[in-house]
Amino acid sequence: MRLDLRDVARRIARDIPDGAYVNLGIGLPTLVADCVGSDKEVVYHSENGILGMGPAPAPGEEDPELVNAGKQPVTLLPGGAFFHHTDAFLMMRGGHVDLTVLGAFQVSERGDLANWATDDAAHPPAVGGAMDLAVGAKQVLVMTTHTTKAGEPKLVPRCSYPLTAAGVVDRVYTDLAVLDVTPEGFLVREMVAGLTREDLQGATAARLSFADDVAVLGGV
Amino acid sequence: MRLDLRDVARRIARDIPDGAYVNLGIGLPTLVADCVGSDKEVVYHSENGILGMGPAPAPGEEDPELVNAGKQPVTLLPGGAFFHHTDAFLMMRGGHVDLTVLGAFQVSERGDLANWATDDAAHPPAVGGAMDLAVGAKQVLVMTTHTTKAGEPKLVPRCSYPLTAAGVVDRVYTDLAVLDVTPEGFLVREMVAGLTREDLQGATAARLSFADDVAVLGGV
Amino acid sequence: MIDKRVGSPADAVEGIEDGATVLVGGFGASGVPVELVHALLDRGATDLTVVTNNAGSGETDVAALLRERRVRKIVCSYPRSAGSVWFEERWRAGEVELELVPQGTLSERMRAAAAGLGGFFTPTGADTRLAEGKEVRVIDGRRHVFEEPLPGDVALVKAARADRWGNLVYRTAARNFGPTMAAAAALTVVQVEEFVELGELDPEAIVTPGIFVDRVVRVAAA
Amino acid sequence: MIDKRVGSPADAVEGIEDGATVLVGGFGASGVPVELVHALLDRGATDLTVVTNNAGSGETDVAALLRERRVRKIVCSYPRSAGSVWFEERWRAGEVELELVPQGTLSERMRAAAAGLGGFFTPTGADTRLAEGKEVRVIDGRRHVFEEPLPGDVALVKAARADRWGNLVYRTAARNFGPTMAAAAALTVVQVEEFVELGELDPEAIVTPGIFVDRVVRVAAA
Repeated sequence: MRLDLRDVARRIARDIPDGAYVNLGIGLPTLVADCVGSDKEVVYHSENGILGMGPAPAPGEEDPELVNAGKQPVTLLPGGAFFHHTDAFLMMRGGHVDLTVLGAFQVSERGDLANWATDDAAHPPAVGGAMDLAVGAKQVLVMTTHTTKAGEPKLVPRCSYPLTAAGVVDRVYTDLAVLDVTPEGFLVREMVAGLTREDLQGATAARLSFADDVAVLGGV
Repeated sequence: MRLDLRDVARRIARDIPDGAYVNLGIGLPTLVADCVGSDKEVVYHSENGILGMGPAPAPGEEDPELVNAGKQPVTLLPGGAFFHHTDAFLMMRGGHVDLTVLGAFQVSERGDLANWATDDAAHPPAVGGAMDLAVGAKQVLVMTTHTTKAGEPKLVPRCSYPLTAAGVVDRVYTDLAVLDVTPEGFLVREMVAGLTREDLQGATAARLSFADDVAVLGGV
Repeated sequence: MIDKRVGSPADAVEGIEDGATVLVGGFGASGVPVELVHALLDRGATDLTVVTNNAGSGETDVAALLRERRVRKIVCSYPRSAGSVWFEERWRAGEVELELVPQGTLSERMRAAAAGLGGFFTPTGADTRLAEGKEVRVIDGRRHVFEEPLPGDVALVKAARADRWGNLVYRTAARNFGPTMAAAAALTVVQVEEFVELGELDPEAIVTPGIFVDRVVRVAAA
Repeated sequence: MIDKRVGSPADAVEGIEDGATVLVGGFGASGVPVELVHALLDRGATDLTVVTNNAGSGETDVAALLRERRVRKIVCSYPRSAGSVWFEERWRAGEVELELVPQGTLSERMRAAAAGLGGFFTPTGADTRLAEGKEVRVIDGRRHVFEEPLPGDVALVKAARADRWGNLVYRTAARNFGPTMAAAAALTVVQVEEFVELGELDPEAIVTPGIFVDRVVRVAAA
């Protein structure tokens, strides 16, 4: 019943418009790039100074300096450009990146995002570019499992984990549903087949509203 | 007895160290570049995004886009670079330009500079990069006649013209003297031959001190 | 597919409304997007706020906008030059408002808008009349003035070459305000001398990446 | 005559004192000036404040400085990575202070120092624990945090090519923090793979003009 995360990535890819400038967060969100159809020309941005980032190079073709935000080797497409870090973040912070897809520990019904720290005292905290992206991208999409591995809801009335940014999330894509963040809280737009509204609410700590025309969220 | 302004320029040129990054203000100060000896390698900066600016091109060789701050055609030397305006001013405002030579309407004994507005109501005010340079250059040298054409002193206890910047001038080169701005006011370092201290004070509204070893300021 | 190329200067300025804040590149006559400004004039847009270093000269570009009374306000550092006749005339008659800004602050304020900043403190202008009415803060013993970001609704920029993604390179000192203005406006319109194929511009040497550019139009070099 | 070339990494780091604030370029393993950091280690400088995006990995560069207890404080955005063993060890033992800064704010703070600004307001970090104790101001209805400039006593940077004036070009994404750090430090030291003659670098494509650079040293590419 739960979608495979690759199916979630496919669903997100459908919402990325042709011609968009997109920054994909480290981890799960990088799956999205593989799912964007060749009918669209999407320009990927990387915080370390790349626009027009292409897929991983063939084995043996790696350039150790040419990496993405997750430090994985990447390539540059024709039309791509290199620039320095401050300009890369000017793009992110100044509203030039059209859309970002980020992972999350929690999202609140007000659109608050918690995705950088879990207060695990055994490890030092690390934030990277998460706050800059969450605050600065024109549209913030979240890709996440609907609940934690332990079954705890990730969509909450209020984040208990440290915030990345307040009131920034536009839409959440989970393995159970697609939800918009509205002034009235989470509004379910799509949900997987075979799940009742009560089931979905049961897996969610925040109160859900449902669109008049909730669509079926399915594998593509 | 008064120096020719070209001699003042020659005197200033002597104080420009080999290897310095220099911005010359519009007007009189541009005379200085012609007087720097070929034994020194000086890199000239222009506020419109040039480092390594060279002399005027031969007639017919002008590039209408390649101009200096005064909008006169210039050239670029080997090693020169172009960059955008904000970076050009980052250099000026961030203390990267070693030295600037500016004209002045008035300089006060505290090092205040007035060189942008005379409150002539018939013409709109214009400031350009004067304030940025005066505030940001590591060393601010002023090149000016000692008095106005009408004989009014330009070195004053306090500027009556609108300020460009407060407390920024390091040294003043006039057609009569070279003066340092010190915490105690103007200190005369050099003066032209045939002029008494009383003569110099008479042409100066601010009170002068004299170095123990006042040198002769002469044509070179 | 991304293709930011448009067919004419008129197409390039399509949609620019009365009352817009327009950033116009150029320093003196260097790097001025003359044909785009003329297209804006032909379009009839009026009540404009124009942000530009100088205030036009002679009868072309910004001077023409002033002559035709399209400009409500000019934000600039140096409006007075040989030939700034129309600005001076409109200014003396009280027909155009002037906000005079130190040149580096002008550029930095546009960059702040581009970078999503809420403003910055700078020592430039402190203790001068250009800081009158502005917040002053002593930082590290030095007086600083608070300056606000300066965004444009539109930027008109001149570059040398562009590809269909809108990547730009400039020519010599014509670069001046272009890269900053391109990044500081909601709609960035660029005139270039030449279009090149995607991939022809060296990725190490692209000055304005296409993310900042909305439309490019080719105008033959004068 | 200007000649910023020096003969060895040891010469390049000459004069860097204990207690210095050192900006170290690089993002992960990309663009890290490894040989310069090792020269600094060999020099024996200690009690350093190191500003760098990550906190080293394995046994080289910043990790080696940490292992040898030369670092009093790290200012960075992402100290945790596969292999950040020495940072984690020193941090858990309370032997190194950590100032965690959002990556864009880190870069922007260094740029502010380079540009002579007294600080800026940014919405990044507002309402988070990284803004605790910082001034907050509502600008245009949005909460902003005041951030201070972050200058270095020294910057250690890796570039691809340099001429004797210190003009630099970089290679692909190794550029990252280099240009900003080079401009933000009192003493900027750069390692390059190749020296070229003055005039060989395209003036349109120089990324870091020599005005920001004090010393360049050639280190053979790995």
